Amino acid sequence: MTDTPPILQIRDLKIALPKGADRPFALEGLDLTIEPGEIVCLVGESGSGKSLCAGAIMRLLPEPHVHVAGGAIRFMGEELLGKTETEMRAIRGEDIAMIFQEPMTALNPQKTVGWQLDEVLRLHTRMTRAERKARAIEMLERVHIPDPASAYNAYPHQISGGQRQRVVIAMALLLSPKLIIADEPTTALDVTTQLQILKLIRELQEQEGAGVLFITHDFGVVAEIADKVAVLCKGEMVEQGPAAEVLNNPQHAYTRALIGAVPALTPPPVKPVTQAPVVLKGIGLKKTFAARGGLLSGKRKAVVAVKDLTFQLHRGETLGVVGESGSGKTTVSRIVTRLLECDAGKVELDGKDLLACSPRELRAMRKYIQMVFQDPMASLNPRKRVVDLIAQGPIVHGADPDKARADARKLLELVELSPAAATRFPHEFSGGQRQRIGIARALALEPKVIVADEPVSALDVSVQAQVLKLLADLRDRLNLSLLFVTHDLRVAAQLCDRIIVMQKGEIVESGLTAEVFANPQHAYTQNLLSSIPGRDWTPPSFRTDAA
Amino acid sequence: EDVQKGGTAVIHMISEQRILNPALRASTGVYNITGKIMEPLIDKSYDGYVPVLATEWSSSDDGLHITLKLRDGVNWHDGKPFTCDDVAFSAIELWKKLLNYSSALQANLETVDCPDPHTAVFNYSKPMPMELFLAAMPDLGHPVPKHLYEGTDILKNKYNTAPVGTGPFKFVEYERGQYVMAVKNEDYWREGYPYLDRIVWRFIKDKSAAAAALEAGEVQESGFIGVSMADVERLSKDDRFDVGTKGYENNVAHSTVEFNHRNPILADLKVRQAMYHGLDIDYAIKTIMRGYAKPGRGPIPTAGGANYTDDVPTYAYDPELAKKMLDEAGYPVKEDGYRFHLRHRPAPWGEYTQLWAEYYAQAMKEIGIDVEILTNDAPGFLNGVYRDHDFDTANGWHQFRSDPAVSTMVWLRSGQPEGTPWTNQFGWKDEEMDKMIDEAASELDPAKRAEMYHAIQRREMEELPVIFAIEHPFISVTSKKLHNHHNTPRWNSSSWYDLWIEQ
Amino acid sequence: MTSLDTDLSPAEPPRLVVFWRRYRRNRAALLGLVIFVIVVLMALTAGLVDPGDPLRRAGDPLTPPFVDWATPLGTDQLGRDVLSGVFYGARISLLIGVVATLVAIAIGVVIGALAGYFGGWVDDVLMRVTEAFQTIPNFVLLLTLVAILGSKIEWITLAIGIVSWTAPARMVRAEFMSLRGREFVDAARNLGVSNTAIIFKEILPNALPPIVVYASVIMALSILLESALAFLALGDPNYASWGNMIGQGRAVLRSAPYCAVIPGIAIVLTVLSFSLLGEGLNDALNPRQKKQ
Amino acid sequence: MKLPLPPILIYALRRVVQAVPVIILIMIGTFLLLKLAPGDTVDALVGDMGGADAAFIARLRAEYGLDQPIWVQLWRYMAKLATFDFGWSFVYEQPVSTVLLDRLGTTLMLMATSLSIAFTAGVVLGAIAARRVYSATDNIISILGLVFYATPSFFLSLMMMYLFSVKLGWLPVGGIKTIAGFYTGWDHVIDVAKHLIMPTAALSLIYLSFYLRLMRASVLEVADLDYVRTARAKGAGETRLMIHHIMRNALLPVVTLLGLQFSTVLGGSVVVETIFTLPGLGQLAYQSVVQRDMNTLMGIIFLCALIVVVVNFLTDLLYARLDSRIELA
Ligand SMILES: Nc1ncnc2c1ncn2[C@@H]1O[C@H](COP(=O)(O)OP(=O)(O)OP(=O)(O)O)[C@@H](O)[C@H]1O
Ligand SMILES: Nc1ncnc2c1ncn2[C@@H]1O[C@H](COP(=O)(O)OP(=O)(O)OP(=O)(O)O)[C@@H](O)[C@H]1O
Ligand SMILES: [Mg+2]
Ligand SMILES: [Mg+2]
Repeated sequence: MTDTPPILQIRDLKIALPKGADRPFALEGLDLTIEPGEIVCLVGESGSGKSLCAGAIMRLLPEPHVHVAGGAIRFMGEELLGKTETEMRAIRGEDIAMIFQEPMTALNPQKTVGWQLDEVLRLHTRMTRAERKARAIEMLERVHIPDPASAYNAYPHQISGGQRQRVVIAMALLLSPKLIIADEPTTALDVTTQLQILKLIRELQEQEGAGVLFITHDFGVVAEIADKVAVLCKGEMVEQGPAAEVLNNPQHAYTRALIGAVPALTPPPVKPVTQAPVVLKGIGLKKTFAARGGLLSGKRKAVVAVKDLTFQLHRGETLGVVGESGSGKTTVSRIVTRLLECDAGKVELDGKDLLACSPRELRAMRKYIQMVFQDPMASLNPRKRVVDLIAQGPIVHGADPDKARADARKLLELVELSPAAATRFPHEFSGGQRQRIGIARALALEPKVIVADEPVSALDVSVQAQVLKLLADLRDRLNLSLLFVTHDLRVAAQLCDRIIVMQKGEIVESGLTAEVFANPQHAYTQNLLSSIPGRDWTPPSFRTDAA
Repeated sequence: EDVQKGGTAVIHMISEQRILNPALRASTGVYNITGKIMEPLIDKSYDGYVPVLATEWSSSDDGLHITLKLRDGVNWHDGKPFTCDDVAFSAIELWKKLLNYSSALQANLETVDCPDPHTAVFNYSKPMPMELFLAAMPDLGHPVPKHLYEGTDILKNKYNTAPVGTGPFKFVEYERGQYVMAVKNEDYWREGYPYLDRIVWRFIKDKSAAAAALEAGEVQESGFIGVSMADVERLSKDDRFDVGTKGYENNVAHSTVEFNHRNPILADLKVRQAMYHGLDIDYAIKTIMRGYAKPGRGPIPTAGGANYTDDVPTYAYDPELAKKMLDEAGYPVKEDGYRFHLRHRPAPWGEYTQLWAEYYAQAMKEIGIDVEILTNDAPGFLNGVYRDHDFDTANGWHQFRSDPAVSTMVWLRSGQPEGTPWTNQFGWKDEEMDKMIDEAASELDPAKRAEMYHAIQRREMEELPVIFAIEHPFISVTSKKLHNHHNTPRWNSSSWYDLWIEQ
Repeated sequence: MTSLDTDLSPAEPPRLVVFWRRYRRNRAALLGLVIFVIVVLMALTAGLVDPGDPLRRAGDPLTPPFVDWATPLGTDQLGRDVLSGVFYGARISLLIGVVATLVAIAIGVVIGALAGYFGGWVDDVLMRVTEAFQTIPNFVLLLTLVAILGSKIEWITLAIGIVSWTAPARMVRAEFMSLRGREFVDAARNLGVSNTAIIFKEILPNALPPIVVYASVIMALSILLESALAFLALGDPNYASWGNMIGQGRAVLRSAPYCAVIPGIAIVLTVLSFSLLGEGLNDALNPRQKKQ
Repeated sequence: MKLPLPPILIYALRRVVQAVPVIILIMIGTFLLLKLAPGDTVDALVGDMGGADAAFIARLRAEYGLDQPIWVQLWRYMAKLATFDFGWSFVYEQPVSTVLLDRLGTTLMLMATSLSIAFTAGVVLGAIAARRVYSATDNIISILGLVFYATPSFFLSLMMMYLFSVKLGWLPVGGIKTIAGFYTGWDHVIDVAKHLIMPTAALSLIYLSFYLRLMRASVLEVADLDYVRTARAKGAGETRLMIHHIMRNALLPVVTLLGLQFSTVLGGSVVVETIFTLPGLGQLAYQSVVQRDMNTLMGIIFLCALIVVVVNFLTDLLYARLDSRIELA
């Protein structure tokens, strides 16, 4: 044998789910090969079985109820499925390393970063304490953590999210494993950080020559990093091939649908909205979260979430609010709807200051400004039926309950849900459907303004596309004004007429979306735009659009 | 039998009297401990009154002066001699002013003279029957050392909880909630006594635990029914123990049923009599008291000696008769199945009082009277009955203190100050009875006196202000290792100078 | 083409069915349910099946069990039927358990909900009060209340409820604190729903599952508290409760152990069933732990 | 913070300041509550004595200040308390502070040992049960825990006493030491320990199940967390996972319960102390209620509040020690 065996070879993998699950097998007949120095992206919608595939390779499935039911997983030519737990322990962390999605929770909160890095070395090597420390700090340097020596002694909660993810990566690369499995390692991160991490993985992988199995649902990320792509749909692999091939010329209908749903970075045509009357105006808004920490909640500095923010929203217009995490987007949306009391400023709704209203007036005013929330599950009371959820607003505002319920059923139609949905509970719907219910609820009061805080960020691309399209449709048909908060610039590009870019509570740039995208003025905006993963790749458009 | 000297006797105490001064607290709980440390002037034996600190006693013919000769050569535990000054001080400052029960008894005491250090003369403004004086002395006649009390706040004097006496044992320590310890007094006036080196009284509130301690040999005696009646019965069959009522002839109690005569139904004598007929006293004696009791015959128990008579009306168990009498009294059974409803307060004095209450309720139900039991702790009970009169019937027990004049008659005499426990607070008023009581109290001739008490007893049984249902002496469980135990009628309260333990 | 997800997934079975399916998985909880049902049946049939009044003399005192068929489980010191006592005791013990629990939870929910929802000084004040209650040993407080109110069964039950509300209050508060920040609460506020309606109609139903689970704990503790009171002779003798039976049977524990042991077993089994029931409810209502 | 004090002191100070209103609330509440109860100390004393005449009773009442209006009594009491004077116990005829100090040692010893045993055993068994979840071991541990918890404490205590003291004669039936033993040094320690075995066992068996169940649930929950998975992916074995990754996080809610439960245990010890004749605060509290010994009861409650404050402070420290995310200040 002259040529080295592939690093990973999966043949006909089958993972069984417990009885009562939505399907008997989470994965069926998966074939996948990873050669040394190759990054293979496993893409697919939520629930398609990506994580379980990773779990099966690590032999860390929640057995016995989820278990491998057949197939082979060969690592460096050796069958993993037959190995004992002790043998597996030796392989884990040394030969195969894993990077998890949530940097917040992937690290033990009670141990220092150093301890956790050290643990890998202690488990797999016979290095002395000093050697181990030197190695760990060297690794921290390689993942570009500023001041590695102090990070070594820090607890996870003392460093930022991006840094934590770097620590997790450092931990995975510590022993130069031959295979790195990364399960959505950047999903929880800001675009700018995401780009850095992706670059880092690429860079390190090139240095070490390891194989990488990269799990993601984001085609932008795929375009950024992948050598090869495998597409999973409900446990079945529908397509596999070189990245360029799959991205630009997908064969399978499912892949096409997925790629077609990725928003292009081309802003909509300019609408003459600025001539329309202003419906919502924010003037000099300020919000500082006080330093008060609970007794045991630890010290917190006072945070200026929004400082001196002024904006206008015209009738029929969509105003996007973009910016990185923590820039104050959500705070703005909550101030505008007066779910949060702000420190100073005015919010004028049709000329009337919402912030000066008495509680009684406020309750009447709420009718005119409605909200669509980020998490479609959390924003629907799980103990109420859909029809009651939608009719609740009108009933509170004095409508006849029966009529309100009849109207609610009509609204379901409007948001393209079957009337059968009316009597069900929120948990019986998929994420996209839930978000439609949320939209229907907002519409039930026939508001003038809808404030949407990341309404699609919890959804899969294809679903996201549908919801966005629905929102755009409704906006146009009902001549709604939309204040649209998002961190996803692709989404902003697709939907918003104008955007304001926020950084640390301040507007750094604002203007027509097309103009800002084409010619960003502020360095922050420029950085943001250049960090969009796969920004150089334009998803091909298909006639047979899924939406 | 050969007496063995030395050793420690451990005695179980069910309740804890924190004051250990019998001249301040007249209570068996105090005598039980301090009786070994402090001695009375006169004690009682099966053969009558015996000299302790007083060697002779006599009364003037008019009953106004009582003269005591005091024992010579007796020292307090701190070495100071015992003299008439101590007796005079105790009588005037403590017995007359501060000692419960005694203050009524000594109300007419004017002065105590000391013609010489070993003679004391008690001067009364009204005649004091010698028999009554003697009957009271074993309990209410403990002198305290004047030199330790004079000029102090008597109630807060530290020797109240660390007694100094003349007795066979010297106080050592009192660990509250745990034990009191006393050791042999080497300087005791009875030559060659005591036999024991040490006595320890252990406070064990839980009766089951006390029984376990007896069986485990950690405790040698438990008096005053310190274990449950079931365990009394069980241990009586265990040949390691002597179980019996001997030694309590001076401490007999009655389980009672007390009526609130303010309730018009209960004010009706017929109703009270009917209720008596509804009580199966023999059954209660057999089940609750395990046979260690007798049916009651009024306020004076068989232990009352000459003052007792069984020539009184009685009420046999006859539920049918009871029902008939109630019907006749105008209380037929109504729709709800009952004639009338009563609220009953049982005294929280432990197991058999509670069982007696439950038996009473059960028995009344059989004759168509609904009894609701209202349980309270001691202050709640005493208030409910004696101050607020918020009850229809109550039960508890009533202790006989060797002479009817001491304490027993307050149950029958009207005009008791409001709120005083263990008095006639039941709203019962009978002029005839009041007169009889007052006359008996100042009668000096023992034979006439006894006659008068028989009459009182009979009247009580006729009028039934209170049902003295069951007469029960207390019961002791004693390890056979102890010898010379229970050899006086108030043994647990006595000085135990001749008690010895098998090693 | 994949279609729009406008077509709904098949309707889920009703909640009760789902609940039961989840509950059923825990075998110990099933056992708990069986015991519980038996106890409830005993309570319901106490009047029918048995020789009637448990406080009446039914035979010779201290007849051992299985000797006389009129009194199959024997009689106590006053000749009262133990079997009948056990049946009626089920009624009283359950009643005490249920009512005391309701009292505790009602107080706990109101205080916890207000503190958790409004936060700030309302929370501070209410939590100080809760702490004060928690600082006084609950059994000592119970004894004090019983000393004040007397040993009537109504008062005992109320007192047990009063000494047991702090834990549910803390739980409700914690739930409210986490739920009040949830988006559906914002959504309701955004619709103009009033605070009262948000507290009781939006948040409370969602905060209930852990409380329901905890209710089984209070229920168990209530029965144990009542028996401890009875042990100290502070029970209500007008009713045959298991606590009373043990309290009295303890005097004859050595000579006629069945008097205390039989109601003792009844308490142990009932309390056990409540605990198992609670665990089953926990598995069924808080599917966070989706093990198995 | 400009204060030159170490943060822990500032924190302690703040806890004390916070505790003051709670304690005042408790004291006033208890006082008024006990005043609601029918009867007073004098009634109880007279009950104990077996009776007394009316003048005697009235004199006693005046002596104790019980003839004053309630507000005057309350004011007097609180004013004295402000100078840490607990007053005089009329039942014990001693200053309350003496009465309390006599008992404090026993109670602290009983509570500390039984809680630590309950805690340690509960944590260990709970962890074992969780690691073998749904196995026979788990079932046996869980059911046994529940059975102990479901058994009334007096029942358990009496049974133990009969078995170990009466039948087997291994252990003394009650008390805190062999009274006429006069042991010193180690013998004394061993003697006291022997007396404490059963009461400690009775109390700890009951509370054990709380910790056991909580620990089991907590371990199950933590074992599902991401960082445990991370540690597994590093190749860590089960023992290592348990010791280094799961235990410490799983302990947090259990430690919280430890703080909350301290006063409950004092209540629970009433019965156990009564049966084993331990001169502790639990029994004293019960006696004080029954005898309306206001000053003593108030003293106990005050002491209890102090203990709870201290214990909560200690659990906070422990918590902060266990949870690196928390900084006390
Ligand atoms: N522990 C489990 N028990 C039962 N079913 C499970 C378990 N874990 C996953 N599943 C099911 O297996 C399927 C695949 O899950 P998996 O976590 O691999 O999806 P995924 O592709 O990683 O999705 P996502 O993008 O949301 O992470 C899903 O339908 C899920 O419900
Ligand atoms: N309730 C709060 N208390 C204290 N600080 C807060 C609170 N809510 C938000 N902040 C802080 O205010 C700042 C702005 O938060 P905001 O939620 O508005 O950001 P965002 O732009 O919506 O971020 P993301 O994209 O992560 O949702 C952040 O630093 C955040 O930590
Ligand atoms: Mg996944
Ligand atoms: Mg946000």
